[in-house]
Amino acid sequence: MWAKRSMEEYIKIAEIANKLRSIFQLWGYKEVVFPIIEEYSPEIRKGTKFAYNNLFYLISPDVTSRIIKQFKDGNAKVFYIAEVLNGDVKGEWQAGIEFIGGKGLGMYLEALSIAITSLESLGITEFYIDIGSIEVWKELSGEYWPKIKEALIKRNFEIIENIPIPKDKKDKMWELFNFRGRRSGIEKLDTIVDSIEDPRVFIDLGTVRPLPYYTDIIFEIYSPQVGKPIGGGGEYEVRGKQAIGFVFYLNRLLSLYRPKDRARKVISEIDPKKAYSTAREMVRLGIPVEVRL
Amino acid sequence: MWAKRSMEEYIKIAEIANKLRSIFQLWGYKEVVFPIIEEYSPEIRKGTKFAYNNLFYLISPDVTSRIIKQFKDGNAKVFYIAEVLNGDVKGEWQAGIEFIGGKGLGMYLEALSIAITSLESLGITEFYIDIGSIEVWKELSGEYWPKIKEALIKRNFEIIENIPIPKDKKDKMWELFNFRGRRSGIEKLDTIVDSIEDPRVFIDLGTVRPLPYYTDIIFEIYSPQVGKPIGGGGEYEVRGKQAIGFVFYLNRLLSLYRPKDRARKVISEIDPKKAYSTAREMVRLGIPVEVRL
Amino acid sequence: MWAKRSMEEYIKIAEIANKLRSIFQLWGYKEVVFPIIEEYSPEIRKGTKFAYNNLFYLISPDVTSRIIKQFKDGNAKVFYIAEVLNGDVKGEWQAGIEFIGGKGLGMYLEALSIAITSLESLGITEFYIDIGSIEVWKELSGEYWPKIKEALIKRNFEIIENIPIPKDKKDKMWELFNFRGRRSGIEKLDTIVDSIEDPRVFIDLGTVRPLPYYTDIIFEIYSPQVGKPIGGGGEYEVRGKQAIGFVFYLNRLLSLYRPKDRARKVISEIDPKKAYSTAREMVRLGIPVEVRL
Amino acid sequence: MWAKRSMEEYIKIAEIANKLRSIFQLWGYKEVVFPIIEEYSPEIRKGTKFAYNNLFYLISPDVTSRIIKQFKDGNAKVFYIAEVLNGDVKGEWQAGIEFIGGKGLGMYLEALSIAITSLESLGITEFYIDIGSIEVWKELSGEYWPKIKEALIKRNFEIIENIPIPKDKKDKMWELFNFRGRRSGIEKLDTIVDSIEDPRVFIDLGTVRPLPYYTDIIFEIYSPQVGKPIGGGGEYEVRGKQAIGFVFYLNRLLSLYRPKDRARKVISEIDPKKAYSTAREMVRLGIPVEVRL
Amino acid sequence: MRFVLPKGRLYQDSIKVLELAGIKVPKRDERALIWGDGNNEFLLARAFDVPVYVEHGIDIGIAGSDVVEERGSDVFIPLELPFGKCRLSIAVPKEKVVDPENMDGYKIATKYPNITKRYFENLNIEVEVIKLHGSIELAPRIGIADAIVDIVETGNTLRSNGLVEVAKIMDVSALLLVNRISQKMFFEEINSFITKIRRSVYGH
Amino acid sequence: MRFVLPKGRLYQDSIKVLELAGIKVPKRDERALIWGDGNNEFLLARAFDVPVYVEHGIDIGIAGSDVVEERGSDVFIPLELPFGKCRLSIAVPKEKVVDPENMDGYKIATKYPNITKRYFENLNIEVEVIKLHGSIELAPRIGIADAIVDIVETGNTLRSNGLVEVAKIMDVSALLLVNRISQKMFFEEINSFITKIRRSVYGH
Amino acid sequence: MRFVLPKGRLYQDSIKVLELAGIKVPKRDERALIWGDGNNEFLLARAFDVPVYVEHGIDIGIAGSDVVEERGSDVFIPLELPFGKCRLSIAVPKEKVVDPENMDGYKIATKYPNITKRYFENLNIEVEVIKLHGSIELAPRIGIADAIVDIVETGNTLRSNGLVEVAKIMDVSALLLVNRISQKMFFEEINSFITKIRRSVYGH
Amino acid sequence: MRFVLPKGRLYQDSIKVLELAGIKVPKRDERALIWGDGNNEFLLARAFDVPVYVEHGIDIGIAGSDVVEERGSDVFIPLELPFGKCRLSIAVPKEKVVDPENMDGYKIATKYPNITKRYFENLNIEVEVIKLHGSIELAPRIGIADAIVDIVETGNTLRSNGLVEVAKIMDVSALLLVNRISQKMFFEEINSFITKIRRSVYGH
Repeated sequence: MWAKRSMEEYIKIAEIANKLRSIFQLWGYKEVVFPIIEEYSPEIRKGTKFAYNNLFYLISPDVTSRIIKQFKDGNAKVFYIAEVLNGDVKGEWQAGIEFIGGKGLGMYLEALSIAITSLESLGITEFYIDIGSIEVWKELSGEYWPKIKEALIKRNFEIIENIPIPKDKKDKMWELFNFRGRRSGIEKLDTIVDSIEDPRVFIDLGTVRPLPYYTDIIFEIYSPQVGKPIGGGGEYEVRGKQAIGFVFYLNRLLSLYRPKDRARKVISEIDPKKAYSTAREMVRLGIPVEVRL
Repeated sequence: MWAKRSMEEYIKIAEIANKLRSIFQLWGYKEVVFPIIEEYSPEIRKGTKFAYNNLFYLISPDVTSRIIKQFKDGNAKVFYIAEVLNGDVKGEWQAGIEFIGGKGLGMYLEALSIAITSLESLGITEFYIDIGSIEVWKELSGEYWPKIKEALIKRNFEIIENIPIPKDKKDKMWELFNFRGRRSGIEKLDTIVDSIEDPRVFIDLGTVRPLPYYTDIIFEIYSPQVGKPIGGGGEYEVRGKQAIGFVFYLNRLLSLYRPKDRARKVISEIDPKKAYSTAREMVRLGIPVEVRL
Repeated sequence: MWAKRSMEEYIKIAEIANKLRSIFQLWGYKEVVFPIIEEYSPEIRKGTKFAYNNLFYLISPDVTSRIIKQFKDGNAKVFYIAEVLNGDVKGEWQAGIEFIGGKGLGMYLEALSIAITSLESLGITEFYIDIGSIEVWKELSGEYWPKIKEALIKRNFEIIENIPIPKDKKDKMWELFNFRGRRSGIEKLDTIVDSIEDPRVFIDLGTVRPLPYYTDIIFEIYSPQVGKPIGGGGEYEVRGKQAIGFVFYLNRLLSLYRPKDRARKVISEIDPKKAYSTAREMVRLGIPVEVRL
Repeated sequence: MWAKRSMEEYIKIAEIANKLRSIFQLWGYKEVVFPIIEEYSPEIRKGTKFAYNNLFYLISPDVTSRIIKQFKDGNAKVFYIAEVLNGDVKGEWQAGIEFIGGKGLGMYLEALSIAITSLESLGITEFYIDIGSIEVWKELSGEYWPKIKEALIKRNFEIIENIPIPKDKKDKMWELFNFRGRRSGIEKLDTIVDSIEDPRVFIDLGTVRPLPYYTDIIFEIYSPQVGKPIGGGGEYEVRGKQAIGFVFYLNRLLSLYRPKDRARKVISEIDPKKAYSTAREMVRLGIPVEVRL
Repeated sequence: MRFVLPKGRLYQDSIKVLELAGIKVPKRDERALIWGDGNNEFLLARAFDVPVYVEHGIDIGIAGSDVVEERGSDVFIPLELPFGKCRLSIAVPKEKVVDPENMDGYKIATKYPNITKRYFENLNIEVEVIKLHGSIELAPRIGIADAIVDIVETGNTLRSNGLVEVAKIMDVSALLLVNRISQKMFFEEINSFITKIRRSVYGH
Repeated sequence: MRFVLPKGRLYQDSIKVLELAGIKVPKRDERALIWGDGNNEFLLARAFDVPVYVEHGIDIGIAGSDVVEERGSDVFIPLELPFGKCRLSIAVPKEKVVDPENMDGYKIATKYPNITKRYFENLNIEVEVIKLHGSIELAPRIGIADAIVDIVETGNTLRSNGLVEVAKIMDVSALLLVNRISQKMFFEEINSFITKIRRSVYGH
Repeated sequence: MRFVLPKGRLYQDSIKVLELAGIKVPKRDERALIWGDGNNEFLLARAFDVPVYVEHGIDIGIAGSDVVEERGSDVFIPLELPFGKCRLSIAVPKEKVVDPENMDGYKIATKYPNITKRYFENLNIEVEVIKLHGSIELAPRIGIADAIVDIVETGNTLRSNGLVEVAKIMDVSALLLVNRISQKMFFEEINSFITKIRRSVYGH
Repeated sequence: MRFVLPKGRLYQDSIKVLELAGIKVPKRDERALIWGDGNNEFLLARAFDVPVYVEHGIDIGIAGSDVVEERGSDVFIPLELPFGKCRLSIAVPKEKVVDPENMDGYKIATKYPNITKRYFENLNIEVEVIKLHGSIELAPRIGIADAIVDIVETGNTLRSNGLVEVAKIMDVSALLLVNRISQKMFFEEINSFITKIRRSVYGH
């Protein structure tokens, strides 16, 4: 039907996007669509650089940073579904939510609940969410935080090994670095895992990667069938407000997605006039139709 | 809440897009999302030119021409919602459908029915759809078709006036040029208007603008409250198949859109764990929720 | 001979460039050629913005600022001849010199002498050089310098008129603004004009435009036959060193240029071997040749 | 003196360029300077692709193809010195000549004579010029010319080995492929080598690379000290006129260049006024000066 | 219905044409720019602004085709009107006659910068366009331009300024302009109005 | 010397100011656009064209600062003149008063598209500018624009069209313009002329 | 579990370390590249390929930090191992000692083109990197490169080829690599394995 | 003269061919990478590095056409040699045979990333190329790639790893490589050397 197989993929990505869109809307989030091209500004992450008419622009940069730039006050529950470019002509389809102005435990549970129900809506049940904490590491690290952050980003304990800190601290770090389970002794994390009550949610302190803008709780969503995370997010701050957000990588969800079709009313009337008049009525009532003359 | 008022517009455009998306899906159309950047090719219309790594690209070009380029065989019912650029850094949000491989009257009725139910779903009832025909003009024009097409595109009868054709032909053309009504004597058009049975659908032979890729039936959708068409489309051909498509201009629908909100179940439980466990259950059942701790 | 008349212009610009090149070399200046494309940096002025491989670049920016960026220590006498772009695809051909690390009067006289001999070498004798001083204005302006600089840049005394400064100061300024002559009472300027001993050099305090990087002495070169300056320059500072530079706008010199041709030895030998062997010998001796077989 | 060592290189390239410029001028060639940015056109080779204001452009493309595009009639002797880009932000400095409308042997001798005197003017005497012929190969190849051209371009006889041509023809080709000397039995080539009478000029039929636009005689200039050709050129056709051109790669000449300085008259007068008045006089007479106050 | 009429040379003929179509144009108070009877409203505007008014909502207008082309407005043009005939041309001082193809580098004074730029772009000739608002014909005489692009009716203005026409850019005529949405919303009235004009003017 | 004077509201005052400086302006034949005595030549031009004339070679001109700003010409401006005072302002219908900061998406009619675009760009507000050549104040009333940018002298025109000023963009005054090269070439004459005007006008 | 072990200098030590952690590595048939007992599977690969194998699905691997850096694979690295110590350095012929800052225009032969390019880019020095697959130290001697970037253990190889080290780019050590998803899916086994190695190697 | 010979499967045949041309290759000390007699010098290098050595200055080398193509070196290739024959092919697990046209999204392991990318680019198929340095044939079996691009001689290696060839990318043969400048500078010696090989190999 299509000249290139990628077209089928584009249609499937749209289908996944629409399933996620529904779930985000059920949770009360409003979609926001941004212009493709944005004037260059250093606080906007990613995007492909572009010069036009002697000005610098970014093509389809990271959406979270665009939302943050626009946020002024109050609170917001928004979501987006967009191809995000990162210095290349090909980008990555992302669907993400941002919840700005929430508080405490509820905020974490909301983000995780949305993530869980989202994946379930795609027919994906075999996934894991690993939660980490930046604060725990920061406290332990003291002045060595930059170096230790680098180690966590590279997931490389060798870097920590070579820092001149007391052996017992290093041991403690080593323990954290290799910890994965459901009770960590860190109250905040334990409460989250306990409250979400989902056997797929774990605490993992060594492989969950801190990103520069996250302030404490971070999490990664992955599936054993895909070698790379299928999503992830974390806690951050905007103009003094606590916020949380996460993103799904739609291209990576492709191979996991198990679609279910919705029945469609077929109208096979001989008279086109009548057929389409009936069809219009049904669409007005929200019933999927197909006219077969 | 947001630093720039445009953000509210972006959210409203997404809302309109989602309403249209639902209707298109009810009619059995599948969404297709295209990559933002496409390698330059002369058969792709519009888009903003972009050079990357010593290759020429187009940023967000016209979607219809991208669909046509990809179509191989069979038939297809697809829709798209995208910002389309046209040589600038700012584009226009479009939502459109393409129905390839249909036949005869049903095809026209389907396109018009989708357009009508789409606008209604946005709370817009005061609109008009004017239908024109390229064939009628082409037949009458003979060798002067290029010049007369120019006249139709500019909607300028002066151009026709200055062509050396017999007076009676010119009179006939003048009549067509100034015709608008519901019975034109042109059977194809009359049948369409008759079958669609909607008082907002007219035949207009002089102001509906032929575009190069349309083959016969063309239509424009407009509202007395907006000075420019809010949508339009027409019939074309792809690899020997008859096709029809149309597009809505979302930015122009903004001022006409009358939203209706859907009720949302509020969960105000003291225990976050219980609250979110209930919320997840409801989302799984498709019920819009909001957790207020 | 050429498809577009612009080709003849390109050849004539090269001819002008080569005449200037000779004079600059006679004065002991070394040519420097910069790469066309330079990584974007805010201290480089002008240039047309360009994105490549997700980095920002400038195409053919201002040369003076590139020389300044590269200067480290010692002193330098360099010149350049280049098309400089300024945010457009069409640029302006410039030929300029920079003398870094000079001192006092000699520096001014050198720059002016080069400018005078340069124009003479092109057969242009009807030109004027007007000299201004930024210091004089700055001193008089005090805190109002930004506003008064704006007035000087726009050559608009109205702006000064509306500043709340004492009437006598305003009168003094008005006098300066309208002064043009050969003795200004400002010693520095008077000495320069006196030493250069050329009737075409004047002091003009109101119409010579200060640019942001100039520190005191500035000058404009113009011809009554061309409505815009044909060149200009001024004094600036680089890493603590005093410097002076100026530029000619080659496109504007085009209409003033009076070429003189140099005789060429014609070799019209029947035997090509002999003819070219003789020609090579003459070229080795620096004699212009033409072989006509 | 300069922050980056590349500045010294830029000055040296300008010096080399000026030496070549003098020689080209002595031979009666006129310089042409092209605009840096040219509207995209498929007949212009090389250049870095660039989009501006929704049009496609080339930054600093190949100069020969620009000259050819502009040539209309008559004959022309032009030269150019320019940085030529080829899809990257860094280009290659080229100095080349084009002689359009010449005839026969004289044309070849002129091009070779210019090349020889040019290199000598840079103090380079250890170089070789190898001459090849496309016609010889074409004639021998018949229908296999495309494949054999590919073999010559890759300098890979294996490709010829695998073509189904008679053994004796293949043997003849092998002989050509491996021929380098001063008498080839091919009259045209032998006459050229004979007439130019320079021990550094050879016939080489296997390693001199045919480019698509060359019609017969081609040549490569190289030095044993540099692994890649330092120049090259060949014969082509423009609007029915025979033409020849060649190019030097200035960056590759850098390591071979042996500069000789010209004496400079030093004026060390105490009175700046007198000093510069004398200096101006001398410059007017064409004497290199330096004023030391 | 709302009509916009051009000040200047087309005004009187415009009123005549309306009256032929049975539109009674009430007397205008001097200085009034908007006037009307109960039925219709009339607007008096600069000729150059008429197409803009019609595009943005005035139902009907009359303007020269030069102005319509220059401003590029999206309006419905059912009729050419039989007045306001002239041409848009390039003129140069009579001592320096030159083809447009050889105007590379010329300064050209005009009220029609868009048409002028487009014309020379099509010729692939670079010129500098100087936009003036009036008295274009003086520009070459006082030395601020090499050529002009302007309306030519009789040629007298050119002649008396020592100019000669070297190329015609377009023929000009008055046009009837109709707002696109009005044409649809008030189709009956507008169509009958157009038909009347056509009949009275062209006799059919 | 060659002078260019603006048609319209500044014309009479311009002549007076020249005469104060000792420049005798001979009587102009009706319809003459160029006239003179043996010494000086005078040119009558649209106010909007005056700076363009001076930039391109007329020695001296008089124009409003609004026009100079709009056309952005490179001329020498030695003196503000004591007439033609007014302001360039934004006005809206009195029933819909709104700050410029909230005009996102507005249509704005004006004779000054450059100044208007620059003003709103600085505010980072997107508006659609509709360039009209006259009768700007009618635009909101007949519904083709939401606001206007125009010259305000007494405010009467605004009032009688139901408009109120919501923001001033700039103060306007007549200015003396001198061609840059003329100022240099005929420095003595021009300087003495300027000085005379200044003295007679400002008393010093 | 699946292990990938590097051919060459790290092989023997890798096996020892596994056995310390209680992983019995069965005897490998000569030529076998994959072998195992019922429990575990072992893979023998080029040192340069080990991180790629672990990133793409092999549970555990051992590789030098030079190789991990060069290939930039996304793997979990819980432990540095106490063998394979050396450094990655720049070396030049001893007659032409020069700082990396002055290597503008140099040809540099190396097995590590990514690390080398990154190193010189950070210095803002342009060099031409020639990627070779072996015997790097011969490149300057036979004249195809001016300098090399290679592993230095004892320095003997450099010395015997007339080269001297002029700058160290990084310290190198063997590393334990764990596939990111395996680390999560088989957390218990992998964690106990890592802990055992750590204990036996570092005593804690 | 300086020769560079490839380690591995082409080494013995390379020496034979040189000796046929009368070049006496002295015995190499084990471990020696550079050896020679007074006349000639010999260099032993990785097969993949041979074209690079010849391009950068070694006079003569022998390498497979696969390697020459992969590294894209600018060298003179006067002769194909009659050994080292094989082909570069795509192979997939025998249970999942698929055409290259349908490998969209595939991971392909190979030692030849340049050739592989070019091949699939020409087909307009997007694949992920995983560069490995050895034991390519194991990649599909252990699950890190869907297909491989590698040298096929007898097909035994493929078979014993459960792979089947689905497309041939190119035929491979040993080639004689000559440095371009050497070919010119030492034309006589090199030409006579080439001729001798040709004669002894091809009999003419």
